[in-house]
Amino acid sequence: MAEPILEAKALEVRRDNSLILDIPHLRVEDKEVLALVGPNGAGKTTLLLTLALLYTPSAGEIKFEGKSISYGKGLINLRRRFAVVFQEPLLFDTSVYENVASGLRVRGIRGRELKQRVFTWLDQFGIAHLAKRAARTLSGGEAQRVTLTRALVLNPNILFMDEPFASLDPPTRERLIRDMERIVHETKITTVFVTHDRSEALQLAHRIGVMHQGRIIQIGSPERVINYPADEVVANFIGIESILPGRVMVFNHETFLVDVQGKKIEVAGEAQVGDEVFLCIRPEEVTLLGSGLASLPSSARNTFPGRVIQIGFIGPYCKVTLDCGFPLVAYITKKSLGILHLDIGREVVASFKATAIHVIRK
Amino acid sequence: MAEPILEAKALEVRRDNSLILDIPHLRVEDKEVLALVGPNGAGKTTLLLTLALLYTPSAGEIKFEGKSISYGKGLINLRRRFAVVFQEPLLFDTSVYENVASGLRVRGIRGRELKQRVFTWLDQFGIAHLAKRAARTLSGGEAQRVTLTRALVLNPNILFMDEPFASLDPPTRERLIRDMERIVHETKITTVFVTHDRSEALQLAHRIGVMHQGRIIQIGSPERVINYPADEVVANFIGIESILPGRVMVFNHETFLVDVQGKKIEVAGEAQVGDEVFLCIRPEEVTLLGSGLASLPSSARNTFPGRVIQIGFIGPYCKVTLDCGFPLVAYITKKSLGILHLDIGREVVASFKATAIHVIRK
Amino acid sequence: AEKVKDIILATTTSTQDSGLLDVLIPVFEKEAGYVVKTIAVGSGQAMAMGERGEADVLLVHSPEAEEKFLAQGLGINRRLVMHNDFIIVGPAKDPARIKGLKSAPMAFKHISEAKALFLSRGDNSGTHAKEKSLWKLAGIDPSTEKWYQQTGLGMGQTLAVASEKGGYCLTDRATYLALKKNLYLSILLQGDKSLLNIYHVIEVNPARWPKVNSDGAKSFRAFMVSKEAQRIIEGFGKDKFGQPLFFPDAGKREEALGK
Amino acid sequence: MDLILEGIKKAFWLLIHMDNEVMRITLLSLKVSGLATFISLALGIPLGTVLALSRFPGRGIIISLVNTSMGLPPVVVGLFVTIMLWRGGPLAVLHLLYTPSAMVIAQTIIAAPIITGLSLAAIQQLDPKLLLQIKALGASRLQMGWFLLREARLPLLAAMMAGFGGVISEIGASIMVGGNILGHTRVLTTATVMETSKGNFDTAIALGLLLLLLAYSINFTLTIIQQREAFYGRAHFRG
Amino acid sequence: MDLILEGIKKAFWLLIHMDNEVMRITLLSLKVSGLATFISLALGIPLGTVLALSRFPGRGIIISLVNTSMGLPPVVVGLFVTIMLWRGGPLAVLHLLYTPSAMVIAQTIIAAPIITGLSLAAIQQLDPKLLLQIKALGASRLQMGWFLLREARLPLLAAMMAGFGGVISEIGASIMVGGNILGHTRVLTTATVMETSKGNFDTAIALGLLLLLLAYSINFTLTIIQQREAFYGRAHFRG
Ligand SMILES: Nc1ncnc2c1ncn2[C@@H]1O[C@H](COP(=O)(O)OP(=O)(O)OP(=O)(O)O)[C@@H](O)[C@H]1O
Ligand SMILES: Nc1ncnc2c1ncn2[C@@H]1O[C@H](COP(=O)(O)OP(=O)(O)OP(=O)(O)O)[C@@H](O)[C@H]1O
Ligand SMILES: [Mg+2]
Ligand SMILES: [Mg+2]
Repeated sequence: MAEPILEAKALEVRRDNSLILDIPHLRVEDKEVLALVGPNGAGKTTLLLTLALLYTPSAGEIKFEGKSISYGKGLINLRRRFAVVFQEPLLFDTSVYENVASGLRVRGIRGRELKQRVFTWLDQFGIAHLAKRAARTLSGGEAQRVTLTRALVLNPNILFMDEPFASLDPPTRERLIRDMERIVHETKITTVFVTHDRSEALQLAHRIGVMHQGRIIQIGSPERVINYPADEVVANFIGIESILPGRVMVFNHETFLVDVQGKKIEVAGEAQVGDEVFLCIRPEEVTLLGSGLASLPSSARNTFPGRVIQIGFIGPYCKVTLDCGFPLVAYITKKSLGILHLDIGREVVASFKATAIHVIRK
Repeated sequence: MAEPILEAKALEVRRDNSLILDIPHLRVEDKEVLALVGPNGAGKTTLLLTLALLYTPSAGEIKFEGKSISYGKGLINLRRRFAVVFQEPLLFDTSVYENVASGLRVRGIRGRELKQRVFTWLDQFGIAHLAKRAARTLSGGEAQRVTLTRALVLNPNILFMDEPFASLDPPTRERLIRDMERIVHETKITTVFVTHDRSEALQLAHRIGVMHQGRIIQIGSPERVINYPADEVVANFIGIESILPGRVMVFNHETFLVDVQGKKIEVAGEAQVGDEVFLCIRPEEVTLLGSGLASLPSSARNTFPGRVIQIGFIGPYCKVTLDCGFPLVAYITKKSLGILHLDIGREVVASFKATAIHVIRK
Repeated sequence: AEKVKDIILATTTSTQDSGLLDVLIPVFEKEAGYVVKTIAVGSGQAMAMGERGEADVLLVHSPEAEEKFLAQGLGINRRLVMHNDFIIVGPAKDPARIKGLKSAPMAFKHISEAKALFLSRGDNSGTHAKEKSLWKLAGIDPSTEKWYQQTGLGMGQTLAVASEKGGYCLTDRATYLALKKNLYLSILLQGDKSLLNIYHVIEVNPARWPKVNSDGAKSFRAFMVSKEAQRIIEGFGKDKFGQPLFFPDAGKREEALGK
Repeated sequence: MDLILEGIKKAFWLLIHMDNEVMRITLLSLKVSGLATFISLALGIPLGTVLALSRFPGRGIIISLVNTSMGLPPVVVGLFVTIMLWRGGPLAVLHLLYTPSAMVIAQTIIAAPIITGLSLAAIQQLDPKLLLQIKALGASRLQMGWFLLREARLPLLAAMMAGFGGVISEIGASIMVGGNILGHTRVLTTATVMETSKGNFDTAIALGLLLLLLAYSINFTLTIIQQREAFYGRAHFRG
Repeated sequence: MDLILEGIKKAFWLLIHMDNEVMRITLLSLKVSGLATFISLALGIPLGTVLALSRFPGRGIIISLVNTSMGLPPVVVGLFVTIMLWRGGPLAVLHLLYTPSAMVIAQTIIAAPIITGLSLAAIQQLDPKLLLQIKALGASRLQMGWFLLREARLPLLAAMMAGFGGVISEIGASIMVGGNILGHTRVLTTATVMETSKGNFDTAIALGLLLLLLAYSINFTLTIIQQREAFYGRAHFRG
């Protein structure tokens, strides 16, 4: 196995006597893109900045290219191989040009080269026309682009970014994510970034690390994390909308029945009777049928009548929340919404297959 | 027509001699929820803060409850009926409790009432345990919640929010949006908010105003704005992924043919031959077929063979970008992805109906 | 009319710095029931305050200026209080060879011929006035000479500068004695009659300045020439320096001094 | 050097015996300069805040006047106040010359611009968006000031220390308007000068040290407050 | 009042005629205090920055010492420097007493703590996250200092003005270590005192006004710089 570019061991960060980061072991492979996700206050920023050698850990060690970091003199030289985009813009009170130039100036780059590099990247982010503007006068999204530019102009070995696309407008955001994907994959910059946007993580990352209460509770490929969430926090966070707590009643060949608030749900797989479990049901796996169609034969093992209690929109789709004795969420197209005449209070039938349920044991 | 709660006329805001806001007329109806969307630097923040009586316009007038605002003494009393959530957290360098209490203190509320109201809202936003913490030590999302709390605890007549949910984690965000929906609809607070998130706007707003270069280029109900984008900026912004520029070739009964980069696309509706148009095609309306199925009879008037050039994920769906001579985007389920064996470079056939295309004339 | 309790006494720094007033004033305040506000400044400033009626009574040692002051009708009841003497001090090496000379103007001539450094107070104080009169007697105008430096400072500081720079200086004996132990200066000439330093008390003319506390001024003037005050003056400084710093002269005629 | 040692010895002696006179002088120093600082704060902070926040014609000139006045020579101030308070002066009726009140006035004239100028800079340094946030909370002008002071408390405390330091150590004005009158207006600085000119260098040094000690204990307290505030939530930005 | 008018007239006269002597005195004031301010900036800003950013045992004590020293009495400083430079003193070999250099030394001792203390507060006032941002850009300690100074330029300019104002107007130390020697070490403040003690109140006022004018023109320039910086992008936060 190749040497990881960054490796953290027994990392702890404390603030005011509370342990806010506790990472027994973490490898960041060379040239990989690692996304950190997790609820607010999980410690994502803390981990990111500790890896970027900006926070000094209370305990543990960080290795860069196999060599253990000592928090003394040489740190500057390492930091100059990194670039960091913070969660807030943190621009200097000077012009946009100077802001973007600042990291290059620090590295002793002057004159034509400086100007050329700065403008190349300002162009890239569509803000060359703002070069002379006072950073204080920028709009939120403009400021965000300046910080991104300020980091990328440095051409770093490792790029650390904390919610880098948060305040960008969707078209710009998509374009930048696409560009970033290209840049990251072409230039193979090792990247660690924090995001709250699942599709961003799915689109850019080779691996996703899910954090909670200062720990990484699951780390792995996007497919793995999505399909096999390690626990309900991950499941909840990664976006499976229906998580039903229940107890295994009967085990019968390759399926078992789980009691969820009095209703029996059939699940494919093995389980011990009496087990406390969470059932995760993806909204896109739930089919809705007009209430008259409930008795038709179907391969869906689970069919529950329910009442529509909420209709929302997720991008171009409709998200329908049902009360079937337990809450259940389904994603359907707008066309189906029309065909089924769905409306708050309407009775429908929800069906989903036994194989479509992911089980988490408590 | 009832009196609008806020009304702006011939509003202009200039900075350093450039006109950054130009609003001939805008009504904010009582109890409505108005979302402002638009690209970065469009002037959303500027409009929001001008309506909140925090920026003094360079020209024009604002009426509140029918009375014209004069930028003199009485402003404080009006401002005390408003609450504003800024784009950045802008917390005071003191405890979380004091931050949330600050607006109430300004209004002379003291003692038990103060404490009780603050804690009620801290609880609501899940940050009661942070009450004593120094605001400087909060994580980004925690800080965001504090600013939301600080505004809502004021129980305002009008609530102004600038990307209020931007740095929240998705579950919290969903919960808060849901809560906000409830609060706003129950208490009927007039709300003006800026967002970059389409589903947020769709979910909360009664009307959406799309801004561009300091102007409101379209304003109306979410349905209207989505289905009849006024121009390509709106269309682009509101999320129709394929916008194809072309020229009307032949007009024939109720359909016409548009030349898009050499390909002919059939569109339902009327047009003049020679018209320059944009065709907007919703990704969810595009069906993908294995290349062998292209010759089957279908009600889809447009069928184009193409090559997959990109696969991405939007929430639980796959976004497939094709090159059919022109770029085309389709949303499909993961199941279909498997069935069609889709992969970068693969040949497929895309089909969409002539009625599914929205036409914008240049 | 109600009795005004405050008396503003404008005096030279030498009377305050020597500590004499610290002894005299409390006695007077206790006896007469006045509060004396002693403003210790250069004689020039003291007279200027008198001139504008900003002081009630003056205790100064600049006879020529005082006479002019009276002649202008600004002051009344000028009384001789005491004297001490000026001395010429300088570095022990005595580059201008003035030691042994009897006449102060003569010594000044020597200094000017040797172009030896001389430090002048240059602040219109009594001492400065005396020094100028001595240069006049010697027939020399040193003001543009390089070796003649003006400090514009009080006596103590001028002495300190003279000491550091190894220059000559005209000083009153009291200040010199008080500072002696930190100075590299020796007495090189003393005892010449022209070196007398005579202090007078003058009431500011209430006819010119009605706001002046003339009762208080009168009372202070009377006290300064009283037996009691004169006795205190006579004894002052003996314990500390082994010699008196001032000689009481109340009732004497000015011309009779030093004989 | 021996003089300094003697001075230190004498200072200890003075401190231990703390005779009435020294006590009184010390207290007066404290009272006069404390009061002057207090008045300067009351005047300077609001003025600095207003100058920082409002825009009106002539503002630039006022600011440069304030900034210049951070260097008002105490002697000039002393002379000016003296002339004003003289019997022949326009404010003669107040009968304030050679009283502690006159000293407070003169010292206020010295300290107020320092505090105004530094407050101005402290407030201007704040993020202008914070002003909007405060306004958005519905704060009145006064409340706004209060919020801003809380945000700028570190440099304001420094301003306070600079102002107090400036006047407690000042001599030119005190001696001129106070007159260094024993038991009335003698303060530590004027006493120090007097003792120096008397040649009592050791006493002068002792009084000087006493003055330093006094200033130290006050500014030490303020520093503790200041640094506790500074640590508040920032302790971990190290490395 | 008439005196003040006379003083103003005289000041004009002095300005118009600007005889050699007044010229020389004015220039010397400027040179001495300018140099002292410059040295104090060179010492004080780095020291203030280091104190603001690093954590080490004894730091609190140093800070309170610095803060206290913002009020170092010029007389005490003067006395101390004099004793050091005396013939009998430890630094006698330098032969500096009663030279402009001695005045620069004394004034530096006065101004350096002011500038240090105010720089410290100015830097501490910055958002601590900004420090992280600067570090993240790979800045060395020195470069970091440079960034911070740029961010804190408003209060630092105020600090500079306070420091310069403090020394150009200072008298106690200048008179003691300089000696007010005509043509050598006489500066505007010592000349003002001298004229006062000569009773030439009008000349004293005129010199005082000249001093003010000098300080004004310098601080006016600095203020213009400061306020131009302050306006930079903040002009519209009004209302
Ligand atoms: N001084 C402190 N005392 C106690 N807890 C602290 C302190 N400083 C930070 N924390 C806590 O550490 C946790 C981790 O913070 P961090 O900024 O890493 O979160 P995050 O995962 O980036 O969250 P977000 O998504 O909201 O940005 C937060 O809950 C924060 O409140
Ligand atoms: N002083 C100024 N000079 C010129 N342009 C300015 C000035 N101040 C602001 N602007 C511009 O005004 C425009 C509107 O800014 P505003 O903050 O309202 O944008 P926004 O729509 O909120 O954008 P975002 O989504 O990025 O927050 C921006 O392009 C901004 O750069
Ligand atoms: Mg964070
Ligand atoms: Mg904005």
